[in-house]
Amino acid sequence: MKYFLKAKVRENTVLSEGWHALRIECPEIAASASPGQFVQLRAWEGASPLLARPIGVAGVPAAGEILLWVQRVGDGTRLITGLKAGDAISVTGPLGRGFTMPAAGETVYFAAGCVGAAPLRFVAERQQAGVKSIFFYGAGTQCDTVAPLADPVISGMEVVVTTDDGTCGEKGFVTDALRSALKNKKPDRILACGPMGMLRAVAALAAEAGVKCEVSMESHMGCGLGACNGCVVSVKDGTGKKYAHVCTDGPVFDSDYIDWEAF
Amino acid sequence: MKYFLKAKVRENTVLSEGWHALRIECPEIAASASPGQFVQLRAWEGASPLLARPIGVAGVPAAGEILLWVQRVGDGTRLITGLKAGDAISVTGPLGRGFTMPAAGETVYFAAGCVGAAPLRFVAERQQAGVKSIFFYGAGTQCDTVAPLADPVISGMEVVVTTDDGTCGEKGFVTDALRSALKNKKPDRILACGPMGMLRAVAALAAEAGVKCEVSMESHMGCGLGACNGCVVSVKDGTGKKYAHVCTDGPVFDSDYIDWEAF
Amino acid sequence: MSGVDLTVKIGRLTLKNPVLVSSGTFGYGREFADFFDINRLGGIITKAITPQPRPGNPPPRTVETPAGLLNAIGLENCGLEAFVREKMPYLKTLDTAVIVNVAGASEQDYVDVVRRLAEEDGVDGFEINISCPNVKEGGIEFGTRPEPAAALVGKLRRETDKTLIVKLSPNVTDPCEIAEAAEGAGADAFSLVNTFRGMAINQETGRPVLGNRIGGLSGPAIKPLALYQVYRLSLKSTKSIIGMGGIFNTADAMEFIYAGADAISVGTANLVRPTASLEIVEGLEAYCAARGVGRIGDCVGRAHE
Amino acid sequence: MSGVDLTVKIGRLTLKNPVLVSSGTFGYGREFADFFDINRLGGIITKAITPQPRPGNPPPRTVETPAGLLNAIGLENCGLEAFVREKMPYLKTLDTAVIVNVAGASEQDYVDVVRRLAEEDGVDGFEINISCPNVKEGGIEFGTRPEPAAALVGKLRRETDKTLIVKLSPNVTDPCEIAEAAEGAGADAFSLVNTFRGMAINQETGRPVLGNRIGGLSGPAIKPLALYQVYRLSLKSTKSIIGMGGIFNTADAMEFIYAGADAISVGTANLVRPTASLEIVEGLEAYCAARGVGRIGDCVGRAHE
Ligand SMILES: Cc1cc2nc3c(=O)[nH]c(=O)nc-3n(C[C@H](O)[C@H](O)[C@H](O)COP(=O)(O)OP(=O)(O)OC[C@H]3O[C@@H](n4cnc5c(N)ncnc54)[C@H](O)[C@@H]3O)c2cc1C
Ligand SMILES: Cc1cc2nc3c(=O)[nH]c(=O)nc-3n(C[C@H](O)[C@H](O)[C@H](O)COP(=O)(O)OP(=O)(O)OC[C@H]3O[C@@H](n4cnc5c(N)ncnc54)[C@H](O)[C@@H]3O)c2cc1C
Ligand SMILES: Cc1cc2nc3c(=O)[nH]c(=O)nc-3n(C[C@H](O)[C@H](O)[C@H](O)COP(=O)(O)O)c2cc1C
Ligand SMILES: Cc1cc2nc3c(=O)[nH]c(=O)nc-3n(C[C@H](O)[C@H](O)[C@H](O)COP(=O)(O)O)c2cc1C
Ligand code: FES
Ligand code: FES
Repeated sequence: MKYFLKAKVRENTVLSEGWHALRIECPEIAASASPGQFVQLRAWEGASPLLARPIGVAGVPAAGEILLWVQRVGDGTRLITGLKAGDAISVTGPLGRGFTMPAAGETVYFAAGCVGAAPLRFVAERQQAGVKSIFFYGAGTQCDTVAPLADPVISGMEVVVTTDDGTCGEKGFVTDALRSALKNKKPDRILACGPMGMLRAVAALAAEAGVKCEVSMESHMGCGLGACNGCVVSVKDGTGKKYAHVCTDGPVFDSDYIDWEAF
Repeated sequence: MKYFLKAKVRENTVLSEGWHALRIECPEIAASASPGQFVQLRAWEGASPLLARPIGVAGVPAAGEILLWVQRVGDGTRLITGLKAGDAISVTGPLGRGFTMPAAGETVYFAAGCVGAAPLRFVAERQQAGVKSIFFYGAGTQCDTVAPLADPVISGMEVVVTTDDGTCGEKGFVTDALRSALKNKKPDRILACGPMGMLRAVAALAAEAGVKCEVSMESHMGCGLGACNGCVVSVKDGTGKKYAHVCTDGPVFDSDYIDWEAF
Repeated sequence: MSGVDLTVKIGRLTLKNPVLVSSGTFGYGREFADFFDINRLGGIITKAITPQPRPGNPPPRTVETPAGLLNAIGLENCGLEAFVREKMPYLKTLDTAVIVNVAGASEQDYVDVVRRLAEEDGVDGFEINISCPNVKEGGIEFGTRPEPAAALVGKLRRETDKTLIVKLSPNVTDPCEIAEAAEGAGADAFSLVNTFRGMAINQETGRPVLGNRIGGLSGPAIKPLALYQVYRLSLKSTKSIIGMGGIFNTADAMEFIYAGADAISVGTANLVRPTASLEIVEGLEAYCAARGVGRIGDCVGRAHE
Repeated sequence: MSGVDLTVKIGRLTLKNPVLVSSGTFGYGREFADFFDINRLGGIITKAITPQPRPGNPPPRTVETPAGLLNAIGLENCGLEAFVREKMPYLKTLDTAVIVNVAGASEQDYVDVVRRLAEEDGVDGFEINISCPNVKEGGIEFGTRPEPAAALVGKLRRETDKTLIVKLSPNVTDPCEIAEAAEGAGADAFSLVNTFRGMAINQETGRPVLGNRIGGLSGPAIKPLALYQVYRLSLKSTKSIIGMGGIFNTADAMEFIYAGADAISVGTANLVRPTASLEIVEGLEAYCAARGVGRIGDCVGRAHE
């Protein structure tokens, strides 16, 4: 069941420059969302921006509310991150197909780039006892590591941080850290979310190591409901299918289903 | 000289529900604006609303700043009345042709409807000693009389208030009060600003009484500069001219120049 | 209820109210069933169906422009057989008009789809898409000249007694010429507008943003243009008109009805607010009730007076 | 300065930079002289001039739509003689290209204006407006079919050696056909787009908002549509192209240049920010300098690659 709700912002906290944590009151969605799913948000009247904005669910911090991590990049996210407690926001969700939840006894590597940590945080929040996991987190620079490192769910795990400029953790890409780790121990599954270049690199590492990998893909979203065919990514499968819908077939896909050469 | 300035809001006070007084820092315009002139305001990015909004100058309360009375009616005025002290606003002005300033010894009747009091307030502010004037003010209901009645410039004059519902002053239209006054004494000039229906009625009264009358007209404004020909009103003159530009020929016109039948 | 008569006739069909949802923006109906009872609508128009499945255009397929949406979906659809197998069973359960949008690269394509669906119970009418700006095979050659339009409509008319709606392109000098030809060949009604051809360019790379380079513009930006096309056609044609283009709320819908549309169709707004079409059904009823309008049909074309 | 070469050729004219201001939105130049030195522009295009004065259409003449402006000015202008007497003296003082927009109801009207101004020193070129959507006599019959367009341009070509720019209407199936005909008859350059025909209806009264009922849409709403028209024409024509439609900032201007425009023209934006055109002149220079582009001309048409 999907809902379209006029919801209310309970809290909007700046975690670091341009990176906000919003807690939104929407009991129906909080009750049914699973990790990797997303919501479509609209918090303005009028025609610009026109479409709602897709944001992954980062957790269910309390009964009846969802947590979102939103990074300000353009007009839509500027309006969303500008909301105050008590403000109204339309929320459609939960949408899409999420991550495979790791089973007890399994080892899982999370690979997160920047705000792509959000849906993986939700996996970790829901993770059952007996799962062994490492959270690989990459960002450009130190200030983008504040939010995830301060988060109680993520900081409760084994975390490996990389930054492009070396201002926090190891200098380098998250894939560098992941590559070393894969040499030591192959997990049962890699779950990844972040910029396209990173996902492609993670997918290549996973394929090389023969480890199952799921990636959360982005695309320009229209309806978010599988109705407009606007959100496709190129895929390869036996049946000759060329495109899959990020909003309903994904956003989480097996990494070897994606046609990485098309990007 | 006209200016296009990035100005700053010094103060925004709610005078009554939906009726704001804004003081805006723009020395060049404050130094040169004359009563009846207007400015074009834009206080938002993006394309909606598209055009700047015309607002009459209501006074120069202190060196370097102009006073505006803005009534919230749609999106543009909602954004303008939502500004806070320190916010930026683009101001183009001063624009248009204002009122004839009453000379010493003259008697003048002001006829104002609602926020149309604004430019007349500026006439009163600049009025020299020895002018006898009465300020006729009409509004729908009591709450729309708060702003003008509390204003030091207007309340320093003889004021006659009417409201449609009788909740303040006499019950009736401002033209009812004006009609009675014209029977007692004919002024040298009537200066009027307000809704179209009121202006038409004032013009008819003035014509009947043989009194000169100037009206401040409204129209959908484009450039405000005489460049787009968008803002015309129908006029009648000997030369067969059919339309005049509110932004440059007006907004203040002799009332017998306007072709009232065209409205 | 309010006692307002919202029913309208479109060709041979009577709709319970004038609110449809536009092809390509409402899937096959089921995608919106979680949000409201779609039987409340006057009808739904499906995504375009072609005889064979089509993968559609390479991404990106959409890009936002000021108050508008450019799309170049490329008629992605599951094809006629999968439609009958997978989508029809649900559509048959609906208690609202189901209009199938038909597209193709040749007359035969259109004929194949209409013939196959002509006897299907769940299909109430066809919207013949001769105006897709996004694929060479999108029927646009039927939509830009009167003769091919008439020939196509004539063929389809022989295949079905169901309501045939011809969807007109605004990307022509005079859509009325196409309409006149189609009317002569047996069209029952017209819908307009399809999207306006447009494009966006990446200001860093200088390259077109859309995978297909060119797309079609929809949304509030085109409302004034669409209104004019409806107004102009309704001056000339006596056939029913379904007006669309940028309808986001009740006021927009009334503008089209006053311009001469017998029914209206909600497109891009469905992507923005899944309940937009229902809000307009309720809004039209409230609009009429508040103004003492007994029959929505009495408002049609008032702008011409 | 930055060393970026911003000069461009439009027909027989060399402009100091590719930024013009569009007819009807910049008056006769002087209206903007308080705000900036208009000699900084590549050129200005005047309001349409007709042989006789025209009062224009009844108000309201403009109405805002989502991200757009509908206008139906109706070619209000002071007429040819008053133009020469009252506007030319100022225009002659300018050190930037002055292009006169010419309109009329008949071939003779256009010929009269061009002939009279052909020898005037202050006039550098003509923009032949065969695309005004707002008046029956606005030359639109010359803009919708190739033959009358060619005949008109041929006549005007014989009157002047100055640059003849033909302003194309987007309200046709294929502006390139008109362009081809005009090119054959001697046009030096094309400008596009003029406004798109549209309308707005008052949702309370059901009547058209504009005094003229129908108007032309400009502003950001039409940018994707205008871009496409420029892109498409530049695929076919080798003549210079002045692109316009919804250009509000440097990024918009670059989109048109990448689409194939040699120069661009700022219209509705002048009404919104009197300094918009100057900001774009400065912005283009900064854009090129930041990216190491030595000549703005090198960017023209990159979207076609
Ligand atoms: C399934 C899904 C889940 C997402 N989850 C999150 C999340 O949890 N937190 C979060 O902050 N963001 C998330 N995003 C990305 C977010 O949707 C975009 O950043 C947002 O839509 C941009 O909107 P805007 O109006 O602020 O920027 P725009 O004005 O639309 O664009 C500004 C800039 O951002 C780029 N951009 C626009 N859309 C995207 C996109 N989808 N991906 C990458 N870049 C884009 C544009 O190209 C442009 O350069 C998610 C996206 C998807 C598809
Ligand atoms: C020369 C001049 C001076 C003015 N001075 C003042 C002033 O001092 N204080 C003030 O509050 N207002 C003044 N106005 C009116 C003001 O410009 C409009 O109220 C404003 O532009 C409306 O913009 P909006 O976006 O808020 O409303 P819109 O969304 O544009 O319109 C909302 C509603 O207001 C109506 N409306 C829009 N424009 C006007 C208009 N020009 N006149 C009347 N109704 C309109 C619309 O029809 C609509 O019903 C002046 C207008 C002019 C032409
Ligand atoms: C994403 C998308 C897909 C569309 N697909 C189709 C289609 O398959 N067939 C068709 O006739 N029109 C299609 N259209 C056009 C719409 O049905 C409608 O005519 C157009 O969008 C204008 O209405 P709007 O502004 O309300 O969206 C599509 C439009 C959009 C935005
Ligand atoms: C108020 C107004 C008046 C116009 N007058 C003319 C005119 O006289 N002649 C002409 O060729 N185009 C005229 N145009 C069209 C513009 O020159 C331009 O082609 C169009 O507005 C698209 O550009 P824009 O979106 O940047 O405004 C006018 C446009 C506006 C908005
Ligand atoms: S966003 Fe509409 S189908 Fe995916
Ligand atoms: S508003 Fe442009 S001429 Fe008056």
